[in-house]
Amino acid sequence: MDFNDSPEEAAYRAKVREWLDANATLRDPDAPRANMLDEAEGDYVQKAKDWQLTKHEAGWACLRWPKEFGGQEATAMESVIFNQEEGRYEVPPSIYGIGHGMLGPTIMAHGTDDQKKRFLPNMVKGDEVWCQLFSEPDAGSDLAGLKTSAVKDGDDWIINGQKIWTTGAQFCKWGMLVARTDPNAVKHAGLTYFIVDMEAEGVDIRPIKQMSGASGFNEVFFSDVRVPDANRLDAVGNGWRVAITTLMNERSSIGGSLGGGVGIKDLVKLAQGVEINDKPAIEDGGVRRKIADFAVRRSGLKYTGQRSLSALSQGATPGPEASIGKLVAAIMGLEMGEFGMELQGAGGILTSDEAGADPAWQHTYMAMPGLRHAGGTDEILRNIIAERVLGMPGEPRMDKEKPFKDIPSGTAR
Amino acid sequence: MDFNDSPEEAAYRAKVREWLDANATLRDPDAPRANMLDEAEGDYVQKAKDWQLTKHEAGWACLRWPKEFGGQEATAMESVIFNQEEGRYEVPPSIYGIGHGMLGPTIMAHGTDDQKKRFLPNMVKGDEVWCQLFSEPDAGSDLAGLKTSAVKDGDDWIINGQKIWTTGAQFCKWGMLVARTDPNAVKHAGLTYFIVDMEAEGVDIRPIKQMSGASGFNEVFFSDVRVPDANRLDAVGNGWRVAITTLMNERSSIGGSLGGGVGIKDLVKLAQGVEINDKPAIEDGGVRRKIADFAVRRSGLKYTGQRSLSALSQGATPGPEASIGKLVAAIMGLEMGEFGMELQGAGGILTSDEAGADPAWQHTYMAMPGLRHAGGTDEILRNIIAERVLGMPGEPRMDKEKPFKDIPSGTAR
Amino acid sequence: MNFDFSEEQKLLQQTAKEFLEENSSLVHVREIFEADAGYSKALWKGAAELGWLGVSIPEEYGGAGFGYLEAAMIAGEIGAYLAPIPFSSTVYLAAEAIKRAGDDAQKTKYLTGIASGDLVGTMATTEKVGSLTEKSINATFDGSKLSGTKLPVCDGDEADFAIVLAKEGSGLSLVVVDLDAAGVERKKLQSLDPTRAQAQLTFNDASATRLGAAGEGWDLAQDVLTRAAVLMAFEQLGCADRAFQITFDFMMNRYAFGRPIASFQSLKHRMADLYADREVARSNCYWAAWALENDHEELREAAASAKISASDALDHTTVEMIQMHGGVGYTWEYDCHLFYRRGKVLAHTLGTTDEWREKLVTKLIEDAA
Amino acid sequence: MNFDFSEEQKLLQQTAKEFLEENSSLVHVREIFEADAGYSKALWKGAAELGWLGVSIPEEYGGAGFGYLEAAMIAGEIGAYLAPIPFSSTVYLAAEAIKRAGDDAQKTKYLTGIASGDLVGTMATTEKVGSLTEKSINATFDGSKLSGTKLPVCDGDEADFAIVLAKEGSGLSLVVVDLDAAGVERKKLQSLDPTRAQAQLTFNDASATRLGAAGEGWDLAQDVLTRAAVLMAFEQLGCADRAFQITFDFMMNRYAFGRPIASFQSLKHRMADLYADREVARSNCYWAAWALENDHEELREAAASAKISASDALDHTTVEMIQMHGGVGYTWEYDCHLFYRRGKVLAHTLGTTDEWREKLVTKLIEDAA
Repeated sequence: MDFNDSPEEAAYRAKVREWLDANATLRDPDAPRANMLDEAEGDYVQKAKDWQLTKHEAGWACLRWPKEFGGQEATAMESVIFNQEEGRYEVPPSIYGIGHGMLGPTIMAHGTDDQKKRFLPNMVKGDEVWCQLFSEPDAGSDLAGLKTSAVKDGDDWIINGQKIWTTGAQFCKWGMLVARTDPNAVKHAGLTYFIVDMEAEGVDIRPIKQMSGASGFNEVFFSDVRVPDANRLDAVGNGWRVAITTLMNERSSIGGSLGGGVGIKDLVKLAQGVEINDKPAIEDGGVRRKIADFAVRRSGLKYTGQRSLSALSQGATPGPEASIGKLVAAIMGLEMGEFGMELQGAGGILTSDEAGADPAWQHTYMAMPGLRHAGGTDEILRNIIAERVLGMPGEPRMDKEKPFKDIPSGTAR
Repeated sequence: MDFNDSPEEAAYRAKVREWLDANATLRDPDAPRANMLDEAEGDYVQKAKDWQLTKHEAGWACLRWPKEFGGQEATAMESVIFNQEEGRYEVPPSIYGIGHGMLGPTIMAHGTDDQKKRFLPNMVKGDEVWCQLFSEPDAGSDLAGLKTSAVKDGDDWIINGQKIWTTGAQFCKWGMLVARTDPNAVKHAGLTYFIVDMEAEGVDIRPIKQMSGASGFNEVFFSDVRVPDANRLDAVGNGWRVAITTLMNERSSIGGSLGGGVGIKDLVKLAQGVEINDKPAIEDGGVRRKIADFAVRRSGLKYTGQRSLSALSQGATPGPEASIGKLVAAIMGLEMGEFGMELQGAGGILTSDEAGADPAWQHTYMAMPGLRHAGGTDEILRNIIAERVLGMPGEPRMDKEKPFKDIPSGTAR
Repeated sequence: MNFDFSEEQKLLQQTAKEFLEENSSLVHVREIFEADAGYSKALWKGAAELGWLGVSIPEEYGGAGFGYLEAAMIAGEIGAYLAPIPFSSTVYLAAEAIKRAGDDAQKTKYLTGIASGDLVGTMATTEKVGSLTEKSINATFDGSKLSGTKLPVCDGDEADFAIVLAKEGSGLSLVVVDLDAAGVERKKLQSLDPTRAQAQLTFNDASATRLGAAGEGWDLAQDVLTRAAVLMAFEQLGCADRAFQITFDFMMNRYAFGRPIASFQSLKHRMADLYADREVARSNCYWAAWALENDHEELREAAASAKISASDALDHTTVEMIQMHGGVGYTWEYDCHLFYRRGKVLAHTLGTTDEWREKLVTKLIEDAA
Repeated sequence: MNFDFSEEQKLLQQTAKEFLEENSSLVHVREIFEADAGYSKALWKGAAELGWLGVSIPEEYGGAGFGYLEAAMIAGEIGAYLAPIPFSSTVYLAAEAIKRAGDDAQKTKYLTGIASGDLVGTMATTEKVGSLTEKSINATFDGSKLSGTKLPVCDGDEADFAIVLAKEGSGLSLVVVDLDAAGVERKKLQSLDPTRAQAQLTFNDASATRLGAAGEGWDLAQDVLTRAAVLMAFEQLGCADRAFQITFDFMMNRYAFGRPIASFQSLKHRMADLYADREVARSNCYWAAWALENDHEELREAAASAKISASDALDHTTVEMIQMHGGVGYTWEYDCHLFYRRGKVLAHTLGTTDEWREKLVTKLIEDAA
């Protein structure tokens, strides 16, 4: 039982570091990192494209992909090692996660040769950024309840409807969209999968303002948008099967950082700095035990990540333990934010630090409800753990046998 | 807004006290009360019968019942006042709660004139004690899934099967039993309600030992037990409707004490007596705040009871708030027991007090799982609150349309 | 017994509800919120006209002369409609402090001004982050001049006067200070809910008059906070009730997998738990209202119990409100976050929940002795 | 990297599982439980024969000479099968204390005796209810004789010797005492789980020898407790895993309303939460095992984290085990309460969960400085 690289892994890591040292600057590890839910600002898109091109030219892009599409056919562990090391440097935030992790593999699995050739190499190079257009206002956890329609018109399809929670839509060239092509078919059978030009006429992108005030996502409205049939992925009516491929590739939390910007050390520091009943809060037994409980969960999540990584390193698929990560982290983050506010007494509700308050806790309290939804709600994660990991029976289904148009869905008006 | 009796209530209370003073002894209010889950011991059955007869002869029995069956036609509030006052005296534990509160009213609603005449006056007098035979090993929360069979044989019915969680079966003369008379009918339609002589041949009563070691309930086995058709209540196949009448009369928690024998004062005393890190635990901030949280819930439950009582006093039916009582109390009791054990450190697991440990907390910890099941599990109570109080939709039903015999139920072997 | 509000009191509540439904819509709340406008002058004027501001101010000072039970009824609706007005600061705190400790001149000036809607008041106790204690007070009062800094002060940027806790000699006193006077500096502080805006107040030899006796400031302030906590608990409960109702309505009308999401058992059970939380809180609130109205010896215990359970129920409800709404629940556009923000701010107003727990357990230990 | 147990270690675990499946059935556990028999002599003999008792005792003293990872594998199965034997007292505590601080004579006598199955050992620290601190120790050792009272001592009624924490001069020392010697009085104490029986030990000038240096007893005891906590956490995790599995199997096979109760969403979600609890605990246990095996500086933090999360996961699991079983769950006849009792006793063994929280936070504060 150890945390050390195998000799092969160590050699690969050294090679990665050598290249990164030559091409990027080490980050100050104590400097605060941007909150994962905050919107990246400024000209980061161009910077991200430049960095992707640099990696591509040096052979460090899309490490896991087949060489024929521009990848390196590296092992999963090599890819993790690259990501770990890259994370230590000042590099632009990636805008390719969804494309490289989910959409590229979907095209590989379901695309025609022409589609693969047209789209994949550009995706690696990075001059075309991709987004995913699945969720709708009336189809969130129940994704297959989507209503955006695609109607055949000659060699084109005409798309109408609304998608939501689309990350990065504002700078993307392509989107992968699931639409309903047959409302008379049963729910999962009437769907088809398309590649849509985000710059086409009739595509309207509007940022969604979150409750915290940040805007990381978009709504995308489609009004008579034409998509050539050549950009249909897989057969008409096969959209759900294709979408499943995409979702199966949804990147797991391995190596990713979870939770807001606040940590156990911050909590200790806060408790040392504020007073409860004229004594430092850190001397209060209840405060102490609560900090211990947060620390235990935090380390439990950290080493859960290590266990997944270890499975990868051993050539296995990470076990189901990885699925608990976001569920536990988001709830804990919410509790930590609330606790940090409580410790500050009346001052806990202040948003800026001008009065000696530390607003990081409040920011966490405002951000965590979003994390509890993004990429699957707590409830969906618990369903997944219960049904897929543990094997408990699914819910009774009311939406399996009727034509989709006869199933109530979304919000009754 | 006040807690005072109305003039009529005050007068009634005075009358009750006068009679109780003359016929019973006041209890020491600081003396510990028997745990509601402990089995009453010794010759309490005879004492309870004697006390019931005394009340009956003086006109204090079955206060709410019609006079024709031996009751007094008193108001709900008068009945509560009598119970409150009676609770202040040294009287035997009642063994008539189920009979007087649930079964008597069921006979009134569904019995023939002969049945009413034969059974009700004796029930008031108290020489015949009654029990309820509904639950089965395979039919607990899903009561209508019961399998005990009743087959017509001439003028008799032959009963076979097993009932469980029967309080007081060992000293009862009569039991009210729901049995399945038609396994080919749909689940709720094949049931019939009977009055069973508990001393009949083929009735076998065995105490159930609970995890705490106490035995408050019984299993009752029926082997070819004959019940005359004259003791059938209401029509064949109408059993579920009759059972609902019984359950609707299940006494609410009004005026009843909830939770184990431990209270907030006990907790304060314990925390004053044990040390955490060489200081009295009561000085520990976390301990203090936890005690406050228990106190808040305890008072919330207490005044929830007062609100229900107030509704009664005003002639209204108590509101849905009463349904939270046991749910909140049992979970809180469990937490209090656990907390009291934790405070005692290594000594918290000791069962007797010989080593300076206070085992009351452990007893509570062992008793509360039972309270979380008795009279409806936490889950059933949450269903009731969500569906009946709040009006949320029921669960999808898998057991409504098929013949009962084709529905899986109980434990697969 | 009649452990409930009277028909007249319930009628007053109904009237308040109808008025606020009309005049404190969530659209209006959002206007004030997004403009960072402090409070709704229009709504304040309406509240004054309905007599709410003087609800428990004696008639001789222009008030309605009602008791606390009537105030509790209004407070509940203020909470339900997230009314963007300095009601709690003015009515629960400032008016209460003046009523309990003011001399005739102070009562005439401030109570009359409050009842008419001309004066907005507040109370300023805390000076820094952490819990409020006697030792944490550094502001000073020399008999006529007040110096020091107070933060956060709810409605401090908008109020006309403040009741301030300050050192006087070796003890603490409560003083009244007009906030437009010389030597008073106000600074708005950014906070979680701009419709319950916070400020920093700095006093440099500002003219002030003492409220009550010298050295009795701490006990007076605690007394006022205790009484205010009862009304605040009703405000929180009203807020929780409405957040719950909005969530419930959403769940009944939102379909997923061919079913209303209200039919999913895990959500139903959580709604049942929220219901239980609120009933526990409601019962404690009733107890506290009774104790307040009757000036009963159980007031300290009852007020703390009401505040704690109402804060917890409201926190729990607003967190679940967002979660039950799914993705839209955390958008700016939906109203969930207005309740989430307001709920948290109310939990931190008049002392945090942990501070009330400390007060309650202190009382329980005294009682157990 | 390979942050996992090796194939050999997993094989050892599988062997342990098979042996205990056969020799520590719940029927057997119940026999010991109902007879209040202390422990199963037969099972103890079997464990000795398999080399478990000397799993991490050096070969020169008759042990298997394995490391802690192997001990952890066995501990997990001991927990899963509620093995009614003094394994933790003897192996995690007594053997570890002797190994770390004993002189040659002590090692030869006690380690050899343990490895062969001839000696049962335990450690006795606490003397009263409440938390264990240096000041709470009143037993005394004068260099050769031990006096004082210890309670509760797990397996104290059955053990052949005990490691005892006692005052020596102005400090504390650990001493070894044979429990059949003159001046030792044992009294069995009734406790929650008779298969992990507790006792009171009273010493009146009982002969004892010091373990390690005078005055180092507290640090030594803490060191032993820390190491023992890692193995105990694996025992607890194993217990939680099996309690979960039994519950899961029950739910899949129990039908209500025409459906397996495992299909009810509120129960499914609670099972998912139990799963998450155990994975958090498991990951902390792995970390602690790694730190123990490598004597890493993170050991104190990792051991406390493992013990806390395993205790919480086990408590949570056994409470839900009873609840998910419905009415039968709280009968004597069903096995749920055996897990409920054992779980709680393990949470109180080697210090309660709150005591470990205190240790962890102390370390966190040190690290943050």
